[in-house]
Amino acid sequence: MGNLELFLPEAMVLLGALVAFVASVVGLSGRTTWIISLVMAVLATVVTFVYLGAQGEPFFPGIYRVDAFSQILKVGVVVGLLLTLMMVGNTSSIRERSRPDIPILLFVASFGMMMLVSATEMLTLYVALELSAYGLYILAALHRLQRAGSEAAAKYILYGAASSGVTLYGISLIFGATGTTYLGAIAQTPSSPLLIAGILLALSGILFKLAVFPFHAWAPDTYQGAPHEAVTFIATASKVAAVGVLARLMFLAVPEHDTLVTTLLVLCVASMVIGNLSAIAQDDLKRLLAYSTVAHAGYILIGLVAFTSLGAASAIYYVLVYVPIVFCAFLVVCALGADGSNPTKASLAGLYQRSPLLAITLLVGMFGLAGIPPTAGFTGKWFIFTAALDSGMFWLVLVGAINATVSLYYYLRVIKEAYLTPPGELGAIRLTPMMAIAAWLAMAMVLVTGFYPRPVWELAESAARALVGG
Amino acid sequence: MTLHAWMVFALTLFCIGLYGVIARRNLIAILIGIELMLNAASINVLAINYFVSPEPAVGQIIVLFIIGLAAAEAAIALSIILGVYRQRASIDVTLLEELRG
Amino acid sequence: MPGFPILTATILCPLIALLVTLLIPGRHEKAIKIANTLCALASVILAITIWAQYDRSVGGFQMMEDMAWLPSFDIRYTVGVDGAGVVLGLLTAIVFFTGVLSMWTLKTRVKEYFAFKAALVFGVFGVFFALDIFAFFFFYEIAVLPMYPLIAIWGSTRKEYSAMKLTLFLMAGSVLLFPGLIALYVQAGGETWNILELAQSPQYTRTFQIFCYPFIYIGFGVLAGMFPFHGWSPTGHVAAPTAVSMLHAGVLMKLGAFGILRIGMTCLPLGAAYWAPTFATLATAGIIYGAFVAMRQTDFKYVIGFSSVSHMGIVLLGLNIYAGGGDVAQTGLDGAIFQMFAHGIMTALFFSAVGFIYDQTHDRDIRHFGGLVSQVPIAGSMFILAAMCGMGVPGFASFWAELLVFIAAVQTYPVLGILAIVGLIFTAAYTLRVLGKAMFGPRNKNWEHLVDVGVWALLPRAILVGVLLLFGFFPNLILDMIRSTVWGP
Amino acid sequence: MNHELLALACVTAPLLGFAVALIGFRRRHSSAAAIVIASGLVSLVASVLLLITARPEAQAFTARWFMIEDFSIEFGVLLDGRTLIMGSVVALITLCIQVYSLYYMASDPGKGRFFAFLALFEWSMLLFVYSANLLQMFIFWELVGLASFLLIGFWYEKPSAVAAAKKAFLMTRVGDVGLFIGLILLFQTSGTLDVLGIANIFEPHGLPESIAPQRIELIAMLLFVGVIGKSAQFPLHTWLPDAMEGPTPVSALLHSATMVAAGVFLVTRFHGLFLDAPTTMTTILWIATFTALLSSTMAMVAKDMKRVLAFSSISQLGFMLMGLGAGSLFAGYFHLTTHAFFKALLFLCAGAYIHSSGTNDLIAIGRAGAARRMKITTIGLVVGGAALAGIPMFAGFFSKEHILSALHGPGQMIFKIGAFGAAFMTAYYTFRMVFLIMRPNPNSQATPDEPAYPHDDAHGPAEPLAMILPIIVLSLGALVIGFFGDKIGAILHVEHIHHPTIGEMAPAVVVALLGVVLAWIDFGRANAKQRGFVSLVPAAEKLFEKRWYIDEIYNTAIVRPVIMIAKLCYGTETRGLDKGIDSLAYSTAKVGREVARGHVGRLQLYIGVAVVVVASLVFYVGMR
Repeated sequence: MGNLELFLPEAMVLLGALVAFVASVVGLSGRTTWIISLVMAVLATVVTFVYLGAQGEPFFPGIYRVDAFSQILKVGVVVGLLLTLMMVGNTSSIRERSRPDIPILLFVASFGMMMLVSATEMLTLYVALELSAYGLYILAALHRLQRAGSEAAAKYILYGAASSGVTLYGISLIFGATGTTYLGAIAQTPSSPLLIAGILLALSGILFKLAVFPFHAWAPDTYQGAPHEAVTFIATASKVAAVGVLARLMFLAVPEHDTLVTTLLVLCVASMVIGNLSAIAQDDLKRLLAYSTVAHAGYILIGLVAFTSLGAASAIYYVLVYVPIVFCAFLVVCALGADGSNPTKASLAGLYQRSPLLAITLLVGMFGLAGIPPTAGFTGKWFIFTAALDSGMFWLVLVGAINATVSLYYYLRVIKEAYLTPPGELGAIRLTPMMAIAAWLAMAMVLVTGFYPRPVWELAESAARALVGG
Repeated sequence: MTLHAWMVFALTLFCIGLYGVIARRNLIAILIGIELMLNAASINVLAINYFVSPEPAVGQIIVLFIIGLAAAEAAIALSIILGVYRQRASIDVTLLEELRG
Repeated sequence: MPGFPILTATILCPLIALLVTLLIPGRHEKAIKIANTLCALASVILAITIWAQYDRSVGGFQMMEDMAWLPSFDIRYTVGVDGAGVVLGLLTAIVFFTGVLSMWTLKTRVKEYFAFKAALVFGVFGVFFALDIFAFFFFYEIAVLPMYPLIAIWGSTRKEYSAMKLTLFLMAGSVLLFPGLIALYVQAGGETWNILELAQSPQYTRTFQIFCYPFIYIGFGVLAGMFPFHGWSPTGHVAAPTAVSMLHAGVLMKLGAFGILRIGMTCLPLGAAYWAPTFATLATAGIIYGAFVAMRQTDFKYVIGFSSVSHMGIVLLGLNIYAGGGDVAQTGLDGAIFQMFAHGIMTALFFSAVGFIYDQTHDRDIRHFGGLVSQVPIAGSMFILAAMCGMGVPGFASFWAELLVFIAAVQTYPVLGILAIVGLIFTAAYTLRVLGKAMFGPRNKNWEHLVDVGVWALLPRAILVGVLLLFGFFPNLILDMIRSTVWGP
Repeated sequence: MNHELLALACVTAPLLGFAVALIGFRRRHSSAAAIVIASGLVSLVASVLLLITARPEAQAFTARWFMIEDFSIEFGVLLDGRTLIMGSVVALITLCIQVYSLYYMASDPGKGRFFAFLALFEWSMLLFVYSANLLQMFIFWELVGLASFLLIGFWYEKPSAVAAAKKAFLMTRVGDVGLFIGLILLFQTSGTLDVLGIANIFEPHGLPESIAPQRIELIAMLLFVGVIGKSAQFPLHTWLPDAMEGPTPVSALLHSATMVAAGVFLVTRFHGLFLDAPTTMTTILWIATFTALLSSTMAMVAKDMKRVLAFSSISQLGFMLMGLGAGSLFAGYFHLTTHAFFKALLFLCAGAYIHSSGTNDLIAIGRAGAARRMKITTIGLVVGGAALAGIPMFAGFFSKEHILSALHGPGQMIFKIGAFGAAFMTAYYTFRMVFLIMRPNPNSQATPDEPAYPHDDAHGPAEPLAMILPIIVLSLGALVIGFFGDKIGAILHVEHIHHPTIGEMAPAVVVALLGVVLAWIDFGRANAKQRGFVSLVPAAEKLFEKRWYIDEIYNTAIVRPVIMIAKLCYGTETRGLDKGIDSLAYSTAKVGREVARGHVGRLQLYIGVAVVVVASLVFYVGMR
């Protein structure tokens, strides 16, 4: 048995789930549950930060590793959790009856995600993968508008289950090719087509989580139909975990890289292109963001296919800053879609008058997604491209940069609606204090990191070192 | 039966499951297809464990986990399918095309 | 004040303006304007101080500041100025200041306007002073993006289309810059982003330079209005509000040319020399093409927009002469930078004159005007002065700039040089066409009610005219400064 | 006297006048006029003093203006024979015209501006003439062009004036381009910008061996292109007749001592260089002779008084260039000087007539009785006309005589014949003008194009002092300047002035008198038809009236193609480049819509695609 203390961050989150569960069972109101959960989330965040430098193995050797890499991504997950929870307070798109359950689901899913980034054994990994998904499946189904919500959830879960089935099958092939389930040991065995095929199949579930082509198609439908808060969480914390596990798999478990890199390269380019092109045509904001997520998964893959420590660091950096950036965008979605409906571009009209704070949040979010300085999105893009060039992928950078330009078009269109169109009949929007705090917090993260990327970057670097070194 | 045969069998099962997922219109049938895929993986693991792995317990543990997870997944999926049925009085997957574009 | 970080202070002026603007509630419009004016004034004073403090006898980069920004990625905040930086910094400050003054009458969404504009100027200052590729590009993009809201909100005439076109066009330039700039870092071994250190890198083989240079040249060239990638510029000019046009043509287009010089030609001299004939040809094509297109335009701002294409062609021609090397390289560079400065001020004057008229008439079709110079003598005279400057009449700053470039061009690329000089005829032709149609000729009775420039509105314009004449009569003021530009790597 | 101070005063006074008048007194017209005239007086006094006290050797007062690289650009004043004479002439004539304008422009709302521009004009011309430096020369060459643009288009609300100004600027700009390139080449070849230095390279010894003859030919040719534009030689002459859209004093200035004189002066300045370029000299001769003949034909039929004078200017400039082209600096320079006087005089007279009759039409002026009312003006007209026609003892006679006798080299016979032809026509059209005004005949066949609108301020004097004084001064000038040939030659350091003998003079005198007589027969005698002998050949008359259709040819051959190219570029821009980029963007968006539409919402399709992709990837991996 290892040092169980290292499990404290996860344990805090699990405790949060339990507390929230108890609170909902004893029949506390949704609001009280929310406040308690928020406190727990803050605690969990603090603990996670405290354990940022932790290192070691809390359980049996080889199955669960706590290192700089896992801890940093856990921070990403809990920050996503915290931000989402802050917004859940005046939640609207989730049906009344289910509101007390939301924190539980969020906590459980976060717990799964945190485990996911630490798992170094395939069964653990698979269990964590499933665990992190179940909460999201249910969350997705809780939409106040049940017709859309159920469709979104059904697609989500069926797609997810199918791809997890493929993943499992892939794991079984890996097991067959190597006779082991420890990631570290897999890399030691000689490469064989069976192993590579197994790894490819095993990646399915993860690529599904990350919404990479060809596993991206659920994203727009689910984003569109699921409750805003659920989508926010899916788009933030879940991405961090997915990148974490993908990086872990690639760097730890793969004996031969060329094939995998080539494959991922194809998927990376396809994701960027399809994501960005499809996003152009969208009117529904959530759907637009879903496609943009697909494209961003492509950008992150650029960093990963560079397959260097630098590349891993840039991918980690990108996904970390991606959390507050995309949160900014979803915060606006939540605030605008207070009645549960999906905000479209038209409902952004005159946002600059109806709520200057929301407008600027949207601006920061969109510029962040587009990678415009001084947001952190710019530095993220810069690092990723540098990493790719460092690995000699000049043309990939070019394709990535072209995509960034295409994406700018639809981001600017969103900004245009918010800043140009007169408000017409639409009234002012009042934000709850917690929402406002969340907005300021996220913006501060985006801008401060944008101007001064050093702390986050150094964390990402140490994470990459831990990843590549071990 | 050899390992090879078992793996071919598992592959066949997997493909049948996949076919079910892709081709059946009934949501429950799709779910069953997914279960088949999981089972194919289980069979693989067991066979490999039997023929290859030095540790006999590993495969069995994995399969136990798979069964548990599959059950949980099925439960959630069924509840969601129930939600679909409430809204549309049908569990035909082709009706789930309102979110698109 | 030794040790006072004057460059950083200058860069911060607009940032302070931005923050103050954000803090002041939107209804206190006057306070916002005053705050911005003060910050702009401060930047002018600082820019003049930089000018005065710069030791020309030593030359090279001075007032360097160096701070770690992201050490593990070798990114540093390094700023420093050479002659070109000093000159263009002053240009920016002047255009910033006069731009703020000329938007004194703005009524709609004052707060946001000044916020975006301050952000833009912040980026511009940063670019002119940065010596680190990352910092350079960081500021570069900051400078470009605010154009979108500035045009799309306060502009006119298909403003949303133009704003989008402009932004996408410039970002398309960045598409080439991303791989180009990062390749510089990677190729040199991934140890530094510092332009001056990179310029020493032995890793930049000729093959690499030849491969990499076009990315940087075209990438920045888009912003410099390089033919045939100039389409955004006139469209953007037309749609932009007055002060934004002033900034846009006056300063922003210089960023592109400056980037080519500072990064492309400094780091990749062999590539630059290899491509110089090609790009010089394109630049000359731009000079003539811009003039011809301007001849057919009926919109004031379109004419000025294409004249910018034409004039920026002169800048690019000068730069390519510099890149090509030879005896007159320095002359070409002198001319190019001088032209950047002169064109910046001149176009600002142009747009401020046109903007003044447009604000009252909401019409920019030159056929709808006539005899403006008798209806609004001062505004008309401003336009005429700018037009003379554009035609390269002696006594105005751009005469010298064009003279130097042409002298160098005739020596280096005789055919191109002569074509470029012939372009002067067409420049005169389109300029006189506008003057003849709108400024002279019979008065149009529709515009008898126009009010002429008042004392306050005269101030920014008088400053611009003064600067044009000052450097027209005493070109050595600026030439000495430019000559201190680092010559080669 | 301190020459340096004098020179400084001479060249800065007009600038000060310009600046003060334009900025401070634009609306206080009389003050502006006073300031400008005072400054003109200062210049005149200074330049005359300089001329009188001139040292035999050239003097240059320069100050470093700035450095380009290690090259110092000097700004300064060069005092030698060529600049001193011309400077005094410029100052004198400008002052006369300024005084004249006091009355002529008295009631114009833009009087202040007018005087300011006159000062600018004078300043530019003086510094051009005095300039010690190629660059300075070019700058003021351009400024002379700018000032004339401003003055030709002075009545800017008149579309024709604006068009004329534009035409003048553009056509001279065409020449300027040649000049500019020529100057750059000259600088490259000689390595110096110093005018004296350049002169020293070429003047005393002929072409140095280090310089290729072809290069000098090229430079000379390019410089001459500039001269063609500025001095309105064929084929860039068409702007000058239109340029009389400006106020008449402007025409007087433009045609005599400034603008057009600048071109000829440039040739005299670099005459040494031109002498080293024989091919160019021959070209100059050809063009000058042709121009002189061409414009004389036009002058014979023009009815507009100013236009007649304008054509005569072109032809006289041709004469000057003929002299210079024949190799005689003195002949060309002398004619430049005398021409300045009598042409200014003629224009001022024309202005006086026009001012009082309200028309430019010769016939109308004559029939309005202007000659009787304005006696002194008419005397001035006769004096000026006689000088122009080359009647013995008048200024033009002497200088023209020198030009004709300079044309004696081998192969120059044809030019000489041309010159005689032009001289004949000059005498003819000059006296046609004089007779049409002095001997109006209401019953003749001549028809005015434009009726007279006599000035309604009849109570004012017909010939106010401000108008008369300059006319008198210039008349005296036109009478006496011809006798100063030797003096001018001495100042120019021309060693051998060839004094034509009576026998040599005779043909020219005969030709001139023939012209006068023919003019008398056609226009002067009682019952003259006043149609001229050209009307016997209607086709020729029409051709001359239409100015040989050169404007039309330019319109078709140059202006239209340029507009076509502009249209083409415009089309390329709007329909090609712009639309291309737009359609790239739009088609991207369109592809985007299609791709998005591909996401049909069917779960099983999504999964199926994923399966296919993954299967093919696995297959690909397995194949490796």
